[in-house]
Amino acid sequence: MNQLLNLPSGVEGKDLPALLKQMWLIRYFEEKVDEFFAKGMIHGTTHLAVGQEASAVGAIAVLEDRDKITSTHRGHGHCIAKGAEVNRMMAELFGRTTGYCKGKGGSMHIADVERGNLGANGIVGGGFSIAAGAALTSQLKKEGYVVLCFFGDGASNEGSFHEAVNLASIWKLPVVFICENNQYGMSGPAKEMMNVEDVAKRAEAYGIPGKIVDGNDVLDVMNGVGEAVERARNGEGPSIVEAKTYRWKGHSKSDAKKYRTREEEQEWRAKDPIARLRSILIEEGLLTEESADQMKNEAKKEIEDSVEFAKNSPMPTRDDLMEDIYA
Amino acid sequence: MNQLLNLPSGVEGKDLPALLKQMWLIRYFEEKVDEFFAKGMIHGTTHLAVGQEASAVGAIAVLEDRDKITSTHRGHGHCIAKGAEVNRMMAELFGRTTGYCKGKGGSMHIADVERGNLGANGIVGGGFSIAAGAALTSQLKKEGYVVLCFFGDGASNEGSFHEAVNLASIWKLPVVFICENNQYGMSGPAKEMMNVEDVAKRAEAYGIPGKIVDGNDVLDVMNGVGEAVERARNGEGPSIVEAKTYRWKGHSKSDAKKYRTREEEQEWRAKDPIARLRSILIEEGLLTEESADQMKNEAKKEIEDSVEFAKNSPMPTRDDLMEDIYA
Amino acid sequence: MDGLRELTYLEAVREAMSQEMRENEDVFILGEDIGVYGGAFGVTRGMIEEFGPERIRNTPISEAAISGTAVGAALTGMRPILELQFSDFITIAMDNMVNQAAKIRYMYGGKGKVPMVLRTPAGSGTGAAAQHSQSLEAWMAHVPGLKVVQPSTAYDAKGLLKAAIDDDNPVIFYEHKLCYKTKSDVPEEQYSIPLGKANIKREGRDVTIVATAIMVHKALEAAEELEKSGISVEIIDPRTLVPLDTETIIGSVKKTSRLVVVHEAVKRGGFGGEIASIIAESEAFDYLDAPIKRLGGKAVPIPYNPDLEKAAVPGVDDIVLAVKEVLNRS
Amino acid sequence: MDGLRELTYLEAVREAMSQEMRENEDVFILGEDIGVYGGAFGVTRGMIEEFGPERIRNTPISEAAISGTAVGAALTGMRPILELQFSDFITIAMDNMVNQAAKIRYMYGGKGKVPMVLRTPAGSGTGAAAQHSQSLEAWMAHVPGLKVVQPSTAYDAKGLLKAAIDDDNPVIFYEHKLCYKTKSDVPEEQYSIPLGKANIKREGRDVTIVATAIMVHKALEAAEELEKSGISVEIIDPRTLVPLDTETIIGSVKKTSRLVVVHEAVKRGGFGGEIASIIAESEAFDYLDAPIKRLGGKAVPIPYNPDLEKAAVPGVDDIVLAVKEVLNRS
Ligand SMILES: Cc1ncc(C[n+]2csc(CCOP(=O)(O)OP(=O)(O)O)c2C)c(N)n1
Ligand SMILES: Cc1ncc(C[n+]2csc(CCOP(=O)(O)OP(=O)(O)O)c2C)c(N)n1
Ligand SMILES: [Mg+2]
Ligand SMILES: [Mg+2]
Repeated sequence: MNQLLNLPSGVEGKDLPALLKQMWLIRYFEEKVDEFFAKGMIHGTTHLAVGQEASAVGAIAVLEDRDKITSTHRGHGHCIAKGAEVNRMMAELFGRTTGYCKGKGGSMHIADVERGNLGANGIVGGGFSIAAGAALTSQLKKEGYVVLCFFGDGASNEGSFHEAVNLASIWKLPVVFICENNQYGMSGPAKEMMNVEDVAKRAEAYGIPGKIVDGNDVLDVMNGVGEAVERARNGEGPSIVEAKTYRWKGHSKSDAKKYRTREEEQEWRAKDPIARLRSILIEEGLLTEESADQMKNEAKKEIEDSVEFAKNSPMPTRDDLMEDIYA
Repeated sequence: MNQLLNLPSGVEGKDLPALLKQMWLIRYFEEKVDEFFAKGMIHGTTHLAVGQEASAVGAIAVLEDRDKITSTHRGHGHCIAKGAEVNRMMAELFGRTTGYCKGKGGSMHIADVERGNLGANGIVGGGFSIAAGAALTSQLKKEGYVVLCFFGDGASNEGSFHEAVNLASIWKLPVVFICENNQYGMSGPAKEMMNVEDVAKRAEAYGIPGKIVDGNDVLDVMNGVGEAVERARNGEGPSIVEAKTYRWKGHSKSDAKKYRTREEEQEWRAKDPIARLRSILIEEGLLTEESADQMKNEAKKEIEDSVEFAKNSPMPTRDDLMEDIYA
Repeated sequence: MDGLRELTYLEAVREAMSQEMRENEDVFILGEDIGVYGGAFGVTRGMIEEFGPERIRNTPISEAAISGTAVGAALTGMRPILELQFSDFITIAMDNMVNQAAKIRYMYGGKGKVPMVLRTPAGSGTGAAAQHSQSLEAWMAHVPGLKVVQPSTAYDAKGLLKAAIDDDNPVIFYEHKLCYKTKSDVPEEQYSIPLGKANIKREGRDVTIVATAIMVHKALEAAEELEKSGISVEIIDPRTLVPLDTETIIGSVKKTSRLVVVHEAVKRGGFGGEIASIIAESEAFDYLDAPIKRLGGKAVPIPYNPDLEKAAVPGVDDIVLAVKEVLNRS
Repeated sequence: MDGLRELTYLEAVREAMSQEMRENEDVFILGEDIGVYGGAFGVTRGMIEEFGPERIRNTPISEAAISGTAVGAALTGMRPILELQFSDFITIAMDNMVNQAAKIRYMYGGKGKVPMVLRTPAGSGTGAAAQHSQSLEAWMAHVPGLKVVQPSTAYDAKGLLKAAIDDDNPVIFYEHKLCYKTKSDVPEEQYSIPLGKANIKREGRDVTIVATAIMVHKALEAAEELEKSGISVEIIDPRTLVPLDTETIIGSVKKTSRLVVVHEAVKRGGFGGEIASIIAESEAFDYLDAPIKRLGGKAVPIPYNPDLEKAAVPGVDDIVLAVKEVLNRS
């Protein structure tokens, strides 16, 4: 156990191997979706989080079950990390009734309200004030939960960011705004789209803490987000945590990636968050090579099973069209 | 002339007594409008800038004629400082065809496009991106003008602030955002509505300078805004300048002012920007008591004349209703 | 009902909120200057004193954030009432109302609900000019997932607001500024007027007028006037645009064979087109003895000058004329 | 005309912009990812290479700022074209389009002008679900001061876009996503199709269909189908909702005595109500041999599942059925 001394604070008592498993689940889920899109087996659009597994998993790892998240268009990772069933996620992408949204939402709208995932969002910046509102409920009803609001570097240029963070700050709402800064919006480089190096810097405009973490290191993410969550839970108000990371794939399907270089992509691939955690866990004696590989294979299998589940699930019928509009 | 050595930099070559005159014009204009509203002689709504004359006059004093401004709902002062005819302003409030908007706009929409006043705005925060756009024209057409964008402390909590200042910053647009922080929105105290002391602090989120000036000291405003305008004109991009000031009157008609104390009001009245400039100019030998009083009386007379002008001007007819919609 | 008193529309709105807040801890209000200031029109005056700043929440000037905060709070168990100072500012709250509140439940396959009310004063007549005088309810009525309420009287306002707050869906509740001072008898106790139930404000035989908000009052005036010429006018106030009580409207048109639709909103693209078309498509079509007549605002931004302002929207005279026109055709 | 080639609608839009930008230094484009990425749908692909980043301006994800910046630039002498990635995001640009662009000239008493075009892809059919598939043109058509254009073919797109750019007023230019790949013969040289001139896409005797955007194509298909049963359909594409060419529509209905209006936008509160009502109010009313039939999207957020998605909006079958219905009435 004393190997654990090499781990940063904020990860005590967490089942770290389980986090690696989640990361594998995300990776395989995304790879599968990518493949199906390429083959035209899934329609619509999707945004993959390959390469960004650590920020989703690390941030959510420090939450309690009762805590909530709001997610983004690039939300599969958040969803899995918050405990969603990959079967129902995959079924949603296949537009089936067994999907999280009964096939009505698709990739950009997967929500798992019961587990506290208040939903992906097709509107960039759409989650900021919804997260603030959920945090307000926690405060008003003294429910003690914290809300984690995921957003991208690009989203930080939406007015909704400014308004919601300001409001959360003055009301000391229990919300943590976690930026997954993957360096680009769709194609717009963060360094051209804002005149500050770090999104975290913007916290100063609201009198709240802003912190940068290595978004490819799940442990660093846990550490940083953990502090912010604790602060929020203690009634001290919101923070911004910025996880520096990178998306390996294009923004969505059919992205020629002309806005960045192969070299840059390679640099970031070398920082694979999964390989990183894997080697730490092995180093710390929490996993062996074999158990790590086995875990990986299990994850792969689960995703393959989810495809079967999805394919075997029924399609909605036209009778379902007008259901679920009003409560 | 060596008295001038006591004056701050940034005011050289400026006709300072003319500025005092402008401040008197604003003061009397607003007092008159207040009176007419109370009497029900003007309808609709209005927002008076009594007490805030120095920020309008000082900021605009450092502009060249070709420079432009965007104004706010509390815009009479900006308008007068940018050289508008009080006759046509008053006529507008009376809804006459001789008004700046032919009676179609009223207090919240007075514009004087020819003199570079791109207009008041009834939408709080409505001017930010319009100012950025006007600055973009200057940049694209190499016209060399700078745009001064007035806004309130309350407006700085609108998303439009965030988006426009960010955009202006990354494009290095020649625009200066000048905040007239009069401590309140309609009733919301700035210190409760944001978690930072100063709006100027928010400049850091965009990597641009933020500066605080004494909004009741016309010379300090000139100094601060002058630097920002020069910077903008040199292609170095936007700044935020925050002028701390106070509105003496209620937000608009029928404001019981329950959100603030009499004491606070008295404190600020003691900092009357007009009395302040007057005594400096006399001290500096730029005015005598007599010439100062004469100037004040002239201003008063001009406003009274404007009322006559307005009252004697024709009302639009119903035939005018459908004119001026499309160009 | 006992405890009937005359209340203004404004007081009725306030009473509906206060009574609901006493009953239900989940209800709270958020908006700009709704605390000691009492809101832009004084509707919440006195409420912060009773309910405190936690439940009468003054917000920054951030229409996007406050609407989204309401959505998030509603989605997690509260029943927020959002006061938007002028309905024109819905432009800034639009994304949260249209792309979030209205769609969340459907996008999530029937999970989650967004029980919130956005209350907002609409309409012209106060000299507030183009950016503070619009009637934009047609926008919201076009959006699946929202409900849209437009009370015209104090009695309706109280009962409809209770129904709106009790509804599990996002409701846009339009208060016409010129209705605020109108009075009617209002019961002291709480009562609910179902959303989707039109009200016949006046019975008549010769022509049906469907009117909303302040136009109900103008139509009533016009009807008095027309009665002098022996014309009997039936006036229907839909009260809610979504859901719309088509049955009552169709029934009335079948009876009178003539229809005038009148709203203050700009005629072009206004909700009057929907109502007129529903009739033109319905079984009532065969009963029509004259073309349907729509009255609405002119296609012009609301001007400041009071005379122009009046000319921009339908007046009592216009209604009288329209009724006469549809009658001349018979 | 010489230099006629087949172009896609998407290419036609691009060509209209490129030609205009070569002619007029004041025209520039701003929007998200319109540079090397070529825009969300590839419309501006290749343009940054020709015109450079000053005139093909990649913006931050800030729909409020970019719309307002366009307004400010237009007001001071430029002619900006704003690309909004999806028309659903107008919710965020709404204040600048509605409360600023549309009203500035009027509020200023006829001074200043705002010559700008907001181009944006609209409509469903790509599986992008509720927040990326709406048809919200009715909102904009309701706003005095704006013009609203909805081309259905490559030829129209090129000519209407030139007219829109040349117009001195704010124009909302809707491009239907499913039209992007449709082709028609398009002249190489610049040409302008006046805003406010409808186009008869097919002549016929028995029934008039007024259809917009992608529904023009569906109506044409339906007409082919109906022809087999000997039914002769006239199809009118208004091309611009504001200004609307009521004359052509009324003329056609007087000829055919039957009207079906079809758009993809939600029927409730859609612009079809305006068109139907204009006919119901017009001299054509007396020529009608059957109630007017409106087809529009169901009152539901657009679902993701492709089959449900199709079911949410009118299809060729629905149009065929509607035509038969209005004919059975005769
Ligand atoms: C309001 C809005 N504007 C634009 C888009 C189109 N869009 C979808 S994702 C995206 C980029 C978002 O960038 P970022 O926030 O950094 O997230 P990332 O995609 O990098 O995860 C854009 C522009 C949208 N969906 N919503
Ligand atoms: C978008 C919008 N929200 C709200 C209002 C109502 N309103 C008008 S002025 C005002 C206060 C503005 O405060 P601030 O920006 O500090 O300017 P000040 O009035 O203090 O000059 C408010 C809330 C508005 N006109 N526009
Ligand atoms: Mg990003
Ligand atoms: Mg203020």
